[in-house]
Amino acid sequence: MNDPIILTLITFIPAVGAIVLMLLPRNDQLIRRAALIISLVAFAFSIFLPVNYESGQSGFQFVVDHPWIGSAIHYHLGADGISMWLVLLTTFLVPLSILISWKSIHDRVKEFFVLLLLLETAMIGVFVSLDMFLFYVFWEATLIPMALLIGMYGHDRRIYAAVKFFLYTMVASVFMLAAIIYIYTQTHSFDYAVIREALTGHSSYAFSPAALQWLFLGFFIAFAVKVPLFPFHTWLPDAHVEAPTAGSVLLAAVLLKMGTYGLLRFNVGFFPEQARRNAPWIIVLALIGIVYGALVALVQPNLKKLIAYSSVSHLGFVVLGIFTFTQIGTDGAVYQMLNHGISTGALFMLAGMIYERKHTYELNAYGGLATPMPVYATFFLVAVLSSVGLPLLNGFVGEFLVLSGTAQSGLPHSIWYTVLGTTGVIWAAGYLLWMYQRVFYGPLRYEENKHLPDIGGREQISLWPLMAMALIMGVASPLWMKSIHPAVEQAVKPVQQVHSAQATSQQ
Amino acid sequence: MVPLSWYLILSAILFCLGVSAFILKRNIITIFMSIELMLNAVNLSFVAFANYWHNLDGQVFVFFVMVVAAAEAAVGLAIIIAVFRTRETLNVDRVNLLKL
Amino acid sequence: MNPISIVDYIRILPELVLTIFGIGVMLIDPFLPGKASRKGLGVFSLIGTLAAVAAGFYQASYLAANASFGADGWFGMVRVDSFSIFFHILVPAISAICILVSLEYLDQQNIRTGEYYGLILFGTVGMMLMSSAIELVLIFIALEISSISTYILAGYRQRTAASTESAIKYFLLGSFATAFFLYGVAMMFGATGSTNISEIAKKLSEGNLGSLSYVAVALMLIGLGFKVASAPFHIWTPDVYEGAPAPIVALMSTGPKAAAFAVLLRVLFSTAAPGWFWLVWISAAVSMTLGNFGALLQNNVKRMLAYSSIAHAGYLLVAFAAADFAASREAGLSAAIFYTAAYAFMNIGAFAVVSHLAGSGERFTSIDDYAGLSRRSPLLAFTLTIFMLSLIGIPLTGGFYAKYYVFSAALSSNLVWLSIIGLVNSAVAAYYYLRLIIVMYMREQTVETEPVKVTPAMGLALVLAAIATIYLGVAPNNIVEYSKQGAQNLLPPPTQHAASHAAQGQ
Amino acid sequence: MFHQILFIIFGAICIAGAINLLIQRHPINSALSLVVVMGSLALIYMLLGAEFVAAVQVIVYAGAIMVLFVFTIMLLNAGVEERTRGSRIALLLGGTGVVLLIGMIAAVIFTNDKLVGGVKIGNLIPYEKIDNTHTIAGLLFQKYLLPFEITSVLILIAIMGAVVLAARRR
Amino acid sequence: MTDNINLNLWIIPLLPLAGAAINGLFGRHLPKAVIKLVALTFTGASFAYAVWAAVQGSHIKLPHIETLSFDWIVAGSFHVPFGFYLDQLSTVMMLIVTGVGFLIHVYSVGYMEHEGGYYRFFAYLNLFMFFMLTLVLSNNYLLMFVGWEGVGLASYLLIGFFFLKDSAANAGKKAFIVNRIGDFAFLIGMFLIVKNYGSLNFTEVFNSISNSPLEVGWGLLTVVALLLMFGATGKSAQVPLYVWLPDAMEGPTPVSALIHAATMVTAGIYMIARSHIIFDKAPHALEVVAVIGAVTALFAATMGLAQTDIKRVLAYSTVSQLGYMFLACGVAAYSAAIFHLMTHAFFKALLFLGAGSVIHAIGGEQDMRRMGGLRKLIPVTFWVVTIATFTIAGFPPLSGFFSKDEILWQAFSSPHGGSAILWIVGFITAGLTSFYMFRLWFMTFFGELRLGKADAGEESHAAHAPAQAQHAAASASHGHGEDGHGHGGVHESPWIMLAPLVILALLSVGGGWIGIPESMGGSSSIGHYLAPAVASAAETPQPADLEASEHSKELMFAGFSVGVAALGFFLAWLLYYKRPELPDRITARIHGIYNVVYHKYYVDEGYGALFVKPLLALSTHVLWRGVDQTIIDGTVNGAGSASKGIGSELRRMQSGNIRSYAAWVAIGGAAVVAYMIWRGVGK
Repeated sequence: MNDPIILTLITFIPAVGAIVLMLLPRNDQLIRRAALIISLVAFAFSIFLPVNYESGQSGFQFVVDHPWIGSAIHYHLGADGISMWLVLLTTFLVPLSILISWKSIHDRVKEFFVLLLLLETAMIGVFVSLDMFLFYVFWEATLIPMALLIGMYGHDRRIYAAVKFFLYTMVASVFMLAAIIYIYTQTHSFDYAVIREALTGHSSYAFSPAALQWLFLGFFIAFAVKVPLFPFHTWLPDAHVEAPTAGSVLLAAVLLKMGTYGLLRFNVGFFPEQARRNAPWIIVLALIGIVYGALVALVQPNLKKLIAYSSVSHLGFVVLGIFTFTQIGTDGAVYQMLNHGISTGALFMLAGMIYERKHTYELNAYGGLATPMPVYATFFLVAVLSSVGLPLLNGFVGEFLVLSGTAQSGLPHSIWYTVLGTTGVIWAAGYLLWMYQRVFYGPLRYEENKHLPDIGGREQISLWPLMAMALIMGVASPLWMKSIHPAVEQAVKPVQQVHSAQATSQQ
Repeated sequence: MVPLSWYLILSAILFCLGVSAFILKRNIITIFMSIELMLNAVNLSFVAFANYWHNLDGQVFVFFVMVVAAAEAAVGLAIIIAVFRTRETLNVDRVNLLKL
Repeated sequence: MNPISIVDYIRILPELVLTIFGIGVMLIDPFLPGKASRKGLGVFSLIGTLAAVAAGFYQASYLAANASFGADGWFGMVRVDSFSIFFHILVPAISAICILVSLEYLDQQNIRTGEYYGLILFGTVGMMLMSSAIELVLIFIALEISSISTYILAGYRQRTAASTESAIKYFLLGSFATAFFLYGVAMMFGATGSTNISEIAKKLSEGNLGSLSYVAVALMLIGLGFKVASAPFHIWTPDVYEGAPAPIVALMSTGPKAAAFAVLLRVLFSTAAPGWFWLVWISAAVSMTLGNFGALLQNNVKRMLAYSSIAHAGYLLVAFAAADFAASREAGLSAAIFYTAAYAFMNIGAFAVVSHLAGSGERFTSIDDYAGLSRRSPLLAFTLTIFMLSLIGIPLTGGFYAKYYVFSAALSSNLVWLSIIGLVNSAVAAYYYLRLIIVMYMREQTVETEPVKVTPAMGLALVLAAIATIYLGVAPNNIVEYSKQGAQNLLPPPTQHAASHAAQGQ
Repeated sequence: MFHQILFIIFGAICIAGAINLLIQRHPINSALSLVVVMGSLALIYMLLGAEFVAAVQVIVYAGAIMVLFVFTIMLLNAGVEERTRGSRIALLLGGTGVVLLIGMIAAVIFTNDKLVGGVKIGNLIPYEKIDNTHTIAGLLFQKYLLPFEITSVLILIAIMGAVVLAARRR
Repeated sequence: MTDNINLNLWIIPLLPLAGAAINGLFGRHLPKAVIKLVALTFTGASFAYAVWAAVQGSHIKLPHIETLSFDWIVAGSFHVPFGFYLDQLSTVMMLIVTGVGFLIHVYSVGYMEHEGGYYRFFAYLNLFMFFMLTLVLSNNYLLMFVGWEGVGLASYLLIGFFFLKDSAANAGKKAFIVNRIGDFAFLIGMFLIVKNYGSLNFTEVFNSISNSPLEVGWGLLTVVALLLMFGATGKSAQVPLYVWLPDAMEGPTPVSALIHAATMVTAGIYMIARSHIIFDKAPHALEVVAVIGAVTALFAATMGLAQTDIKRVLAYSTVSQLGYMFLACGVAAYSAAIFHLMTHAFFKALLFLGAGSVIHAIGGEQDMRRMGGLRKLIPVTFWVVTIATFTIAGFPPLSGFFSKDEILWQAFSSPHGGSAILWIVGFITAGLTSFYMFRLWFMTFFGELRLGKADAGEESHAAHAPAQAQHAAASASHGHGEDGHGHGGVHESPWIMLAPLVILALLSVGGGWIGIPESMGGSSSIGHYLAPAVASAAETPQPADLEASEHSKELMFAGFSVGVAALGFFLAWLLYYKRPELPDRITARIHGIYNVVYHKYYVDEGYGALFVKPLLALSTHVLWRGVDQTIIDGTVNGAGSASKGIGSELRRMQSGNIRSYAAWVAIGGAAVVAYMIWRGVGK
């Protein structure tokens, strides 16, 4: 038993904590505190990862591997530069989500925090699983707590939204399950590395190109829905609008990343050739997502819907970056995943704060809030700017690298992809600033808003870490990049090789 | 000498008449009788095959079928009585409370 | 010379135990006052079922000690191998949970007859025999024992129209199907001259199959297809389940069904029956589709679960189809065996909740009656959620692993389309199972229902079923292993059969 | 030849009885038609050398079971069948199904000459002629002992069922 | 001449940032005095440090490059450091930014005295300084882009400083978005640079490019150059992206002076000058730059003719002057551009501050039609504005004369696309500039004060009125606006405001003397100073014999310029002093054209109708309601209801009738048997 236990700890502390919560008496305050402590403990443990991570190394670290069911299914965890940061993002955001739900959740408090912690375990599990079966287990396991969070604590149309969220994802993941099982039946393994070896063609397993294409699509559809990529995105606005704040935060910040993470880890990792071949239309979808999401966000009358559509747009960048298969673009995509988690997480938290006060997300109900709530307005502005991609804040680094990578990718018409993608920066400024203006600037539109209390200490405490991260990540990206880089290199290298092979064969 | 197929055809005809009766009759008791008819048809096949194979297992089988048929009859008629008590009718077309 | 050795009695030990307890019930019942609750009897029969489970385990250990135990006994009537022992443990366990659920139910419905438990016990005898019988005569009789006892139990609330209607429908259609099965047996006898599975297998594998044997298989498929509620012979299921008493539905949707699948496995695989592949394929596809789409619109939970059971029969048949290929025969068979167990626990758990909530006269079986259940009884809501998730096929539940196992077998033999149909179906199915979860957790109570108080017995039943469901999802190793052994036992000794099938597949 | 004539006669009676069962609208008439079928079958069993089965057929089936039927008909005072429309699907599908079934089974039986068509049966095998019942008894109490004993459970169930369902409750 | 000396250039931008951080984070709880102190100290220190660095810079070899020990972005071989770059160009820019910036800070202390959000204002202003200094000091395009975007942000915040006014908020947003459109091109330009040169560091990129041959057609370099130029048109308010600048006047006047006149808007010029190596290799791009500059100069000047808002006149004037600088860049006369940039920074800042002083004095009124006769009332302001006006009009020996003249001369004579047409356009613009500036001068300071009088012009341009009324209402109701000082009577501004004016006036007068061309006996020292940084590599030294004739020609052209400036002065005098009723008659005569000009050629409206409205309509009706809700969700929900439909159809099997169930079994059974027979026979 020399396996490092750290990943297991991080993954299951929240779940164990959830069980503890279940056993605690129904004392709301006690439960809140306990939940916060548990999540902080998980976060504290996760700090261990980057501290002890050997960033020069590619490949997975902190690996645990035990047989679980039969000989094929293993309890196999590991983290590389990509997943480690996503784990950290998760553990980082959950305590904040708990803080943000401190007061807004007052009914069925226990269930809420239990679900939240279970969700955390599942999300972390998704990122650290190196066994496809285990991955799928965690993948699906995120579904239930999230759907329940939306459905139990959401707003008016919560049930519709929860069902839509659940079914959309469920239907899509079924295809991934089929693909996973099919691969298993051919390779008799669920192990990431083994499958990768088998699929990338250095072994005796014979997968026909057609089979590979179908498998690729099977994975792709599951992840594309999760991302969500146009045209599979319509569950997102509904889910966000109805979800409670913490749900929205985690949904946007982490759950969507599962999709992009999957695309990178599996679609690109397993199927370099197919990824290459399918890249043009996927990129087109991503670009449509960027522009489309932004344009639709522009005209949303509802704050959360607007942020939701902005996520569609932002995640388009991530997908774009991944499918450029350039080191720089994919680096940027990974970074952008983290950024989006921070900035959109902050936006949703801020939206939740105003909702607590006014119980509406309609932009029309606001206007001129900068006067009664200056501190809030300032935080909001920073979040908006981070989302807009202002240099020195986090969003810019990712977007720049992604677009730069797009320009460099050897794909045909890559320059036009770049141009279209870059329009995203204009749109983002448009819809976010317009939203900001409608909420905060101008004369106070409603007299009763005059006495809205500004945000208090707890709320500030939950926002400061995000603000700080937005700035640090905007200024000191190499801290992250040095571990992301080797991992990405490993992911995209086969694709680049495929590409160069094709190039040479064409000559 | 009677060819085996004659017995089998007779059996098949009886079986299918039983099926038809099941489908066409309205009275529950009659429907139940048509099941008995089907079982009889099966028995005929068994006996014929037993003869054909010179194997008495077929006849033993028939014996067991009869036992089962008797048990079924007892239970079936009890159920029919219970139905009649709750519905006051023996017409199957009126026993359609549960549907869709 | 006594040709019947003591080992032969061990071969039917669980059945014997149950029969003795059943007779005990019959003997005690008359001495109880007419109006008295039959809870004591229930506990007595519960002990019986547990004893039967223990006997099953004893058989397992006995088999592990002496391999010869797995040979045919009772003049080639029964064979107690891993396959049968699997069901010898599963079926009484199901009955035990069913009895636990019934303890309270009978009082609630004001049923004061001990025959109820007797029928369950005797029915269980039939179901267990179905799995160990290797002679069509015994299979037939066992089948009838289990069927007839469930016919009666279905009509047990004989003063309600729904219950009697359920019974008569079940009875008439069941007998109708039995006649087909029997006709098939006759044809098989005609084609092979024997009613013993091994003999038949030998004859069939010798080749020179007349089309009579095909007709025989077809007719038996009709009969057994009816028993397992697979399309197009599923049609009785919703009506019967809706009308029958809820604990009985719990039983008959699991126990007899598992047993019937066991028989189907014996009949199709131990005999190496020919030609059925596409039938099963189509039946699987149609069952899944009809079941799931039919369930979409149901507002009655029992009826919804009935449709769901049709769908699950479909999933199970996928494993059958997969097992037709040499490459995935063992996987397919063990998947099928595993599935029966997984399905049994999640479904019986679900019906346990349904029966608990139904209240006296089973008035509250509509989905709306479940609104706000999470507030009224978190335990019920939570366990029902587990069962629903398992029925959907969410990981870490038995339902998921079973489904995964089935589809992995199917994909190993390249049954891609069937798998896709199945997986898409399971996604569709998520909708109606989810509806129940939604109603419990996300809606507020609107209908005034009876207060729910979970009695210890009910709690135990729920927890057991839930634990079993989770266990099968989290650590299915042992069960999978056992089902694999069962699968190997099921197959006839290797002959040229494999070759002939390999040629036949797709 | 004699056998054939007898078979044709009793076969025809069987079919006629079955058809009569179908077309009679009063259950009692149907029941009587069924008795006729069973009786003729018993004779056909005799033709096949199955005396034991023939006897049991008369005693159990025609005797016990049919009496039970008639008794129930009387008990419930069942009258002439109503002409309800019922289900048209039943007629349509069922009719087709039945026609198909009979046609196909017949086709199999006739086309399967290899197996059955050519074999003429009816010549009773000597040892069976001598002690058919005896042999059956032997089978029943040795090879078929377990099923035989298990049948008792079945019958017990049937009794319980009848008691539970038909008895008027206290 | 040591090279390894470390100037710690990062301190220069970081000082204002520290000020911004202190004021921004804690300013709410600090007394005003501390806020002022912090703001002034940090900018002042920055200025002082910049001067020191400039002095040091003269001792070391330029360009001097410093990189901080940690990178900003690393992705594989692609590095972006936090690196600073000091050469002659950035020295000049740095000094302008810190110097003018400091002065304006000082001015603001007085100007903003009575406004709410004092700390906010200074935090923003300091933040702006930080970004602007980052912009001019960075050693790579990306860090430059940081400043580029950052000044945009600061501009957004400062324009929208009076956010209670919708117009201010709108203007801020418009500025940011229009700038973003330019940035979009800038970004793509950078992507192309990274793609082709693998780096964004000036040294590396320029080294690679200077080795490549002159591009004859429309190749990569031209494209890159055009993209960069398009980026510059956004920041420097050139056609077609100038539209944000006039609206930006919603911001407090010091902001207009600092950001929208002296510094930020010149970032585009700086960027082109900085990238001159690229432009030099792409003559087509240069041509485009020149044309855009010329067009903007003229176009904006005409719009300036008809404006009545004092700040808007100055805004158009700024656009027009920036056009000059663009024009200079377009003929590869970068040092001329930077020279004009510098003088413009002085006199335009002065003009704005002066205008601010005027506005301050008369209680927030900005409409020139209501001013007049202020000469006596606010004499100091009058005099400094007078200096500035004469400077911008180009009268010698004021600084504007030298710098503008240099541009005009280069436009004509530059070997890189100089032409008579460009000169004529510039020449006409000079006339127009003179005219509208003196119009402003006369209207403001001469005649009689018309404050509070509704004049005829007001009604004839009623279209404008509601907007203004709205401003007034918005400001009045919240006591937060610029005119909320609440002390009656016209009064001179306090000395803390006047002192910077005076200093700027001195600079306006004398600032040009460092660039007196050789033809006028000067040494053109700024040109020589900047030469190492911006001299075009392709620039061929002019033959000595040609120089003499060139000099005389240059003098002649200078004469023309002065002449046309004088003509402008005369016309303005005639129309707005001598016969003030004439303008109305003339406008009535040419009502159509006047209206067009008055409404700024309807460009804003055109953009609105062409882009904004269709885009919003498209997004709402086609994309959101159409694609999202109808098509995609419709499909999804349709699939759902279709499933239910199928379900309800399938349920009809379940008729509840036993006989029909049996029939199903029978038909199913028949099918099964049929299939098996077929199998059996086929066997």
